[in-house]
Amino acid sequence: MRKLLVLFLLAVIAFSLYKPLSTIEFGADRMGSIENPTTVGAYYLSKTPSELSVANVITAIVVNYRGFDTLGEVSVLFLAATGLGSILYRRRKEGEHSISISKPSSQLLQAGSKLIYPAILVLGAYVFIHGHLTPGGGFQGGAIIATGILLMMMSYKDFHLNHTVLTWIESLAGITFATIGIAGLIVGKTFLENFMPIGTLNDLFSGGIIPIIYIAVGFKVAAELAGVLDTLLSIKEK
Amino acid sequence: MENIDFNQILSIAIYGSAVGLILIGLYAVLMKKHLTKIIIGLSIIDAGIHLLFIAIGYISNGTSPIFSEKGISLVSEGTKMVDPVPQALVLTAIVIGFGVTAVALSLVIRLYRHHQTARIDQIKTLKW
Amino acid sequence: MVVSPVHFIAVPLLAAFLMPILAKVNKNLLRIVPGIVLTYLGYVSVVLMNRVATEGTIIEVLAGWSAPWGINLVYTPFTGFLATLMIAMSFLIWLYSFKFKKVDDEPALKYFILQLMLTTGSVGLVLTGDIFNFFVFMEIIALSSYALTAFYRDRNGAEAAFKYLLIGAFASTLFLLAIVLLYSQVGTLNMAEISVRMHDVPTSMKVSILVLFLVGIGIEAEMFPLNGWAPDAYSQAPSPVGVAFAALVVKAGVYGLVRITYTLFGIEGSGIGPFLIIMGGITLVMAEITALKQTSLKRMLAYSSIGQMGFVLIAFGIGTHEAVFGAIFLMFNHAIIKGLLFMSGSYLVYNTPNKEIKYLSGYGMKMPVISLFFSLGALAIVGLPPFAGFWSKLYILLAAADGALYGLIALILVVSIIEIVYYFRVVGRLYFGKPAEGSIMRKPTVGGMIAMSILAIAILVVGFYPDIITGYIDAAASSILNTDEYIKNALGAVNELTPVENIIQ
Amino acid sequence: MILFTISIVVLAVILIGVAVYAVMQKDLLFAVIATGIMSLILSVLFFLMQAPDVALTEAAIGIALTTIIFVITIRNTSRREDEVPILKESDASEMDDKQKAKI
Amino acid sequence: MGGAILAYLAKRITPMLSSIVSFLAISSAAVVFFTMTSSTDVVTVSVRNFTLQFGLNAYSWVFAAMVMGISALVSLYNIAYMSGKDRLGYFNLNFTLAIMSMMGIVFANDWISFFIFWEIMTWSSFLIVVYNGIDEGKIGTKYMIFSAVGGYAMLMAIVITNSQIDSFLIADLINAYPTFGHGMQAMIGILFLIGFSVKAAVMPLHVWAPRAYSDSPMSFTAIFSGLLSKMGIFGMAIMFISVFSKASIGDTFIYSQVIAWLGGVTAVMATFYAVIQKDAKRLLAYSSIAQLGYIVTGLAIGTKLSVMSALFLAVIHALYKGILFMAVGAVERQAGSTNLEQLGALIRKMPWTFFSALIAAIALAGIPPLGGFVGKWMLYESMITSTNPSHLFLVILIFLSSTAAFLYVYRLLFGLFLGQEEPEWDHVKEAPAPMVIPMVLMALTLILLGYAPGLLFEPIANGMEFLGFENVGWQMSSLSNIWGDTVDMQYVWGSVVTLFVLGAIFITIKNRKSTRYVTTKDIHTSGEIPEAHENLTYAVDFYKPFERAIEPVMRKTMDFYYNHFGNGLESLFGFVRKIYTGNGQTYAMYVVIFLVILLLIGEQIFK
Repeated sequence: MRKLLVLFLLAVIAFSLYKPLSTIEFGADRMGSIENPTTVGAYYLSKTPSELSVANVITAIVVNYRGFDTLGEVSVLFLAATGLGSILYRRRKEGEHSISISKPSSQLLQAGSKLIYPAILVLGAYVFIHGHLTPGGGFQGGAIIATGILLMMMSYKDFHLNHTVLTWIESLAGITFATIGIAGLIVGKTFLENFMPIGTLNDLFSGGIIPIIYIAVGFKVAAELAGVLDTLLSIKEK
Repeated sequence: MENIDFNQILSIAIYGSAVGLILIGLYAVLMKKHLTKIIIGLSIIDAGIHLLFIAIGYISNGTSPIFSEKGISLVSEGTKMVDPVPQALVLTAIVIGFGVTAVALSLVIRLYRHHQTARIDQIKTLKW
Repeated sequence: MVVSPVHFIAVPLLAAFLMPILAKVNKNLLRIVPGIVLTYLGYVSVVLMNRVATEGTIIEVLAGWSAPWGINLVYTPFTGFLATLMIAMSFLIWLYSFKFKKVDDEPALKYFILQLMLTTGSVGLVLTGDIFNFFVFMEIIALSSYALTAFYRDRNGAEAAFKYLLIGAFASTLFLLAIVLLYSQVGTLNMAEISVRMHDVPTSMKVSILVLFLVGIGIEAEMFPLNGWAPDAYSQAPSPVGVAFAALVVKAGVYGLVRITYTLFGIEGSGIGPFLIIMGGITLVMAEITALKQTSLKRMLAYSSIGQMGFVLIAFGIGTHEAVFGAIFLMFNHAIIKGLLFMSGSYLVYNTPNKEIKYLSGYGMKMPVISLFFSLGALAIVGLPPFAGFWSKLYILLAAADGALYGLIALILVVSIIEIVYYFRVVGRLYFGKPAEGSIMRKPTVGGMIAMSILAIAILVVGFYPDIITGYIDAAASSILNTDEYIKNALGAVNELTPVENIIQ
Repeated sequence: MILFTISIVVLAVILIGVAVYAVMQKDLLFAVIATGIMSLILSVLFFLMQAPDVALTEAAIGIALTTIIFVITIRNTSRREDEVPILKESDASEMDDKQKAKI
Repeated sequence: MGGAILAYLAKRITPMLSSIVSFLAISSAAVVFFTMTSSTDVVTVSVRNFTLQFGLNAYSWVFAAMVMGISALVSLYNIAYMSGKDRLGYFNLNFTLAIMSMMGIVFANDWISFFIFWEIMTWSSFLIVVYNGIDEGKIGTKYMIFSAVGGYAMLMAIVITNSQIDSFLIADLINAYPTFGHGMQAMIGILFLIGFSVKAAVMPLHVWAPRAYSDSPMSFTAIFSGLLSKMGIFGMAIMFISVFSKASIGDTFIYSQVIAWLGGVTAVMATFYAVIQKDAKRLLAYSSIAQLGYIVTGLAIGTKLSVMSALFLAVIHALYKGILFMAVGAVERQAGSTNLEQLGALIRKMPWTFFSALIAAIALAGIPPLGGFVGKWMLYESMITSTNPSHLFLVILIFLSSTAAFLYVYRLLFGLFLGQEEPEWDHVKEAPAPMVIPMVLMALTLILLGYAPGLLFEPIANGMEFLGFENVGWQMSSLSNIWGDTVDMQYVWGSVVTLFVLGAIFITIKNRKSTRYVTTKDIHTSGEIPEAHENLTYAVDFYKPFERAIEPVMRKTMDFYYNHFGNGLESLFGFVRKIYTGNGQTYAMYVVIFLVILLLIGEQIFK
């Protein structure tokens, strides 16, 4: 009975979604011309190389045009980490240590992880440092680094993150982001506005504050995700 | 071969799979009793919407919105770049979705600790 | 550095990021920092409110890209009023919870961060002029609310938080879906720009988008069939968080509903007005009926809160200047009165099993001040003169009468009677009989007393002299109703996309 | 173009199939792994649709991190969806108290 | 006048920490009031887009004087009555607020301030009703529900009025009322009448009154029944005389008739209930309702004479019911009980109390020399001379009830003060001076008004002229009847007072004789010694035969229906709230169902 009802509801939703979607032609150009933009997308494409000198338009959007969103997004992750900590917090008694849930892993995995771990970290760093040039950026790089840390946590039972360091990284990165934003206000421009030389397109040092912010975001995301994983992994097994 | 409308097929495939993901996710949320399964359902819905958004930004034969060495010249050549805005937004949405999933799962762990079950119909001490 | 609306978001975020480090330095700093931040923001609000009253709407351009290209913050009299209200309430909540969890070290630190982020999210949501940014702030509110609801690590807290999360995830999903469809049609995310381009969107598409938005934001605004999460979350969250829900989260939800229906779609001529009236009416009736049967005080307050939101929806649905005035006034009143009720109520039921009302007999003698505050709140919220709640109710009724909606007036008044019954049951019980043996009264903290006193004084002052606030509310009501003005201000002169002259036909 | 179309269609079909499997599978571990595979396919689709940034994000977050936190959750709760609750609600509360006492 | 209002407003911030403060506040306000009545300026307070007006006119002066005079006396009584009870601050705050708000109602020139003070009066009196904490506050809740129904009906009428004429002024409504359509006239009229009827305890809306009156502290009940209920009368008079009479007669006639009959029925039923009560407080409570019934009838008939009689009765009723409640309060405080079957023979222990109660009782029963007689006389006369034949039946009802009133008045006096003396009550002493003085003063006022009713007719006549009657005649101390004869009160007074004094002496002596040597425990019935706990005084089953006679009428009270209605609603609500099942998935289902419904019908409702 319930199943029938749900299927009926789903059918109606499918139909109602189909109707509007059928009017949106797949692959059609809705942006308008770049020379005379009628949508924000086209405008961003037309302005990014000249005004910001950033090769990756998406980075430009994420960090600059819609940098405010990213600030919020970073806050969401920060909140998730904080909330997770508060939800899963348990008072520890004397002599009780958090135990990683993973069973001792094989020698092969341990050796492999040790080998790969630095490589992953470097890859992550590369991804967010070159965020304004190539695909990728702070979020992707941060996530990759977190994955590397995860690998280590899974392979080595006694691999522990230093919480103080994590907190410092996380906070400092967040503060950097916010401070750069406020610095824009201080120098007489608007919040998060670029106040540094933009350099030339496709240069590593181009795009003004964009790479700096993205690197801060990278560190922050990495620290937060690692924190989340650490909290989850250190749950005492039932 | 010429009279096959690729766009038609593509639109059915992409929109269809996006809507399909949304519906499958919804089904899981509404019918499955296990909390973890419900959250899987939620993340499937999210995935469907992300796919839909990217599909809406896509332009046939477009390129990714990254300027290569040739730089601005690409624009004038007539090759189009796909709309970058949906991509930026989906990027944000994915990260936010991850945050929500993490919090949700931590709640599942907590609920399991308290109730010794993860079935949603067993967890209703608060009602009326 | 000139005071500007972006301080509302940047400063608390900076503080929130700073707080984990500060906690390593000194634990007490963490309790103080939110107070300092909120005091500063209070100062900012005062300055900006004065500026907006003299110079009109303030537009804050972010990242150097003016609308519609970048995100901007729009500080109209309406959004400014709400932001000021939220900051003030957050400050009081901070005072109230200053000693919160004194013994418990680590999560207490997180509590202050979460609470600060909740404030940031709500204020940001109100101020932003961009629909996707709106979504991001909605998520900030949601995540901090989930974490705060489950803050007491007991089974019920987690259960309430999970329900909230499940429904809240629906809200954000539907909202995102609506943004997807909207973007495909108008190609922009700025709300003013969307409003301009909305005329070209085909009707069926428009309706689909509207429905998705309505359901998504209706969940946050506690519209009837969508509000299953609300009573659980209200009643299981720590009491300062309950206050925050009533004063910030719901207000943000209602703001969103209003912004979307009024500015994006336009309320005149569409069926949105009657729809809001009907949904508000159903919400009101259902919530009050359920509240009547509650045995737990906090749950009762929660349902009552939902009912008040239904009332606000009705008023916004009527849509005349007078009605919107009443609605905003009611939002203000609801924030301060429900704040007082939650604060004093949670002291009353602090040690009673299950927070049940029936154990409250005779508390009026043992906790005279707290009981007095609670009674004051109860009198005010049911709209008895001369307290604050009366004026808002009066204005909404006047607006309904002007629209010849006599049935609606009767409905509102009948529901008010139900409201009176359950509130006065509690008040009667407070002043009756002897308290049960061994019931331990919890002594309120100094900060809590100050916060409650301020709220009580506010209720009395607004009740006796409503003109202290009506000027601001009038301006707010005009600003929400005047969509053209909003568009003109938000898009400004430097609009290459749609020249301003074309917007104002 | 043909290749592009075919690959997208094939991927879309697999995508749906994997999603259905994820929902229907009673063993949650498999379901979660299916979700991971779904993310992988999604990531490829994003890449094909000229969204490398999103693809990278989906790969890093969707495939690795989300899957991992799901796995951790399953480790901490129950693995099978159709598990019969061992305890009734009243017992659960007692159990809860005992647990609290223990900790 | 502004000074007076300021004085009342200033009182609010006075911390009412003792009864004395409240007495001082009220009496000083009274002094201010009586010395400053000559000025007639209007105080306006503006709130956003409308102004609140306060001012005094000839009509409201009557009520203002009544409120101020009586409440000043009662607050003096209050000092002694409440001494030794806890939470005095709480009580006195509300006590003062209630009195202040009554003044506010009387002064109000517009409906908003009228309503504001009306509601303040309601909730402050509610807080006093729950003060004693009897019956888990259920009575208080019931009172509040009915008051809310009334208050909100009034509020609805007010806002509708405003939507029609864009003004809140009472005067504007009076002028504009005839221009409304029939439906509008009916709606506004009925809503206002419901609002006022609740406070005036007219029949179907009276169920809150008996318990609320009897359960609150007596010093407040004196105000509650004497003055608070008169606010309903105050409003009703405005409606009937000023508002309705100017409208086309066809419609309003019906309301007036309905209300008149309701008033009559109220009077009869409440009198019957009063007769069978065993508790003095309860008895007086029902009696109040009955008396209010007369007044309402008088107003509703709407002729010059009947309105005059109603207003006259209203003032007199405030006086004598105030005395009676205070007397019962004094007994309660001194003897610790108000049960008519247990108490007795307090006459020698509390002579002053008895004296005032006796005067009040005579006035209540309408026995000639006192004010009650004058009022009732005029009421009968107005009904008999009325052009409407149905009033002849009405007069029978009223007559029936006032005859029955003798019964309960006698029972009250007998049960409390006369009858057999019992050792149990030997310790009872006369009440302290602050309690006795107000009672005696008010009793003397009653006598004075009986002697010279014209003292009261003058302001009432002025007030009625203000309301819209023309040439309201009155004489200082005589009444004229339909046949043109005049009855000079001096002669009536002279002749009756002799009889009365003789009778009083006779009764006293008789009672002394019969009670001197016998106590309850000494009664022997047929040689059997009754059980010790069996109370066999006359006061038990006093009106048993009468009770039996009226039993069929009483069996199902209105209360019964209301309770059933309430219970039914509650169980319906209990069913409805099952929607919140507690299952998160179900909530999610609601969301999806709602979404689907909107998607399906969206095109129709949103254009």
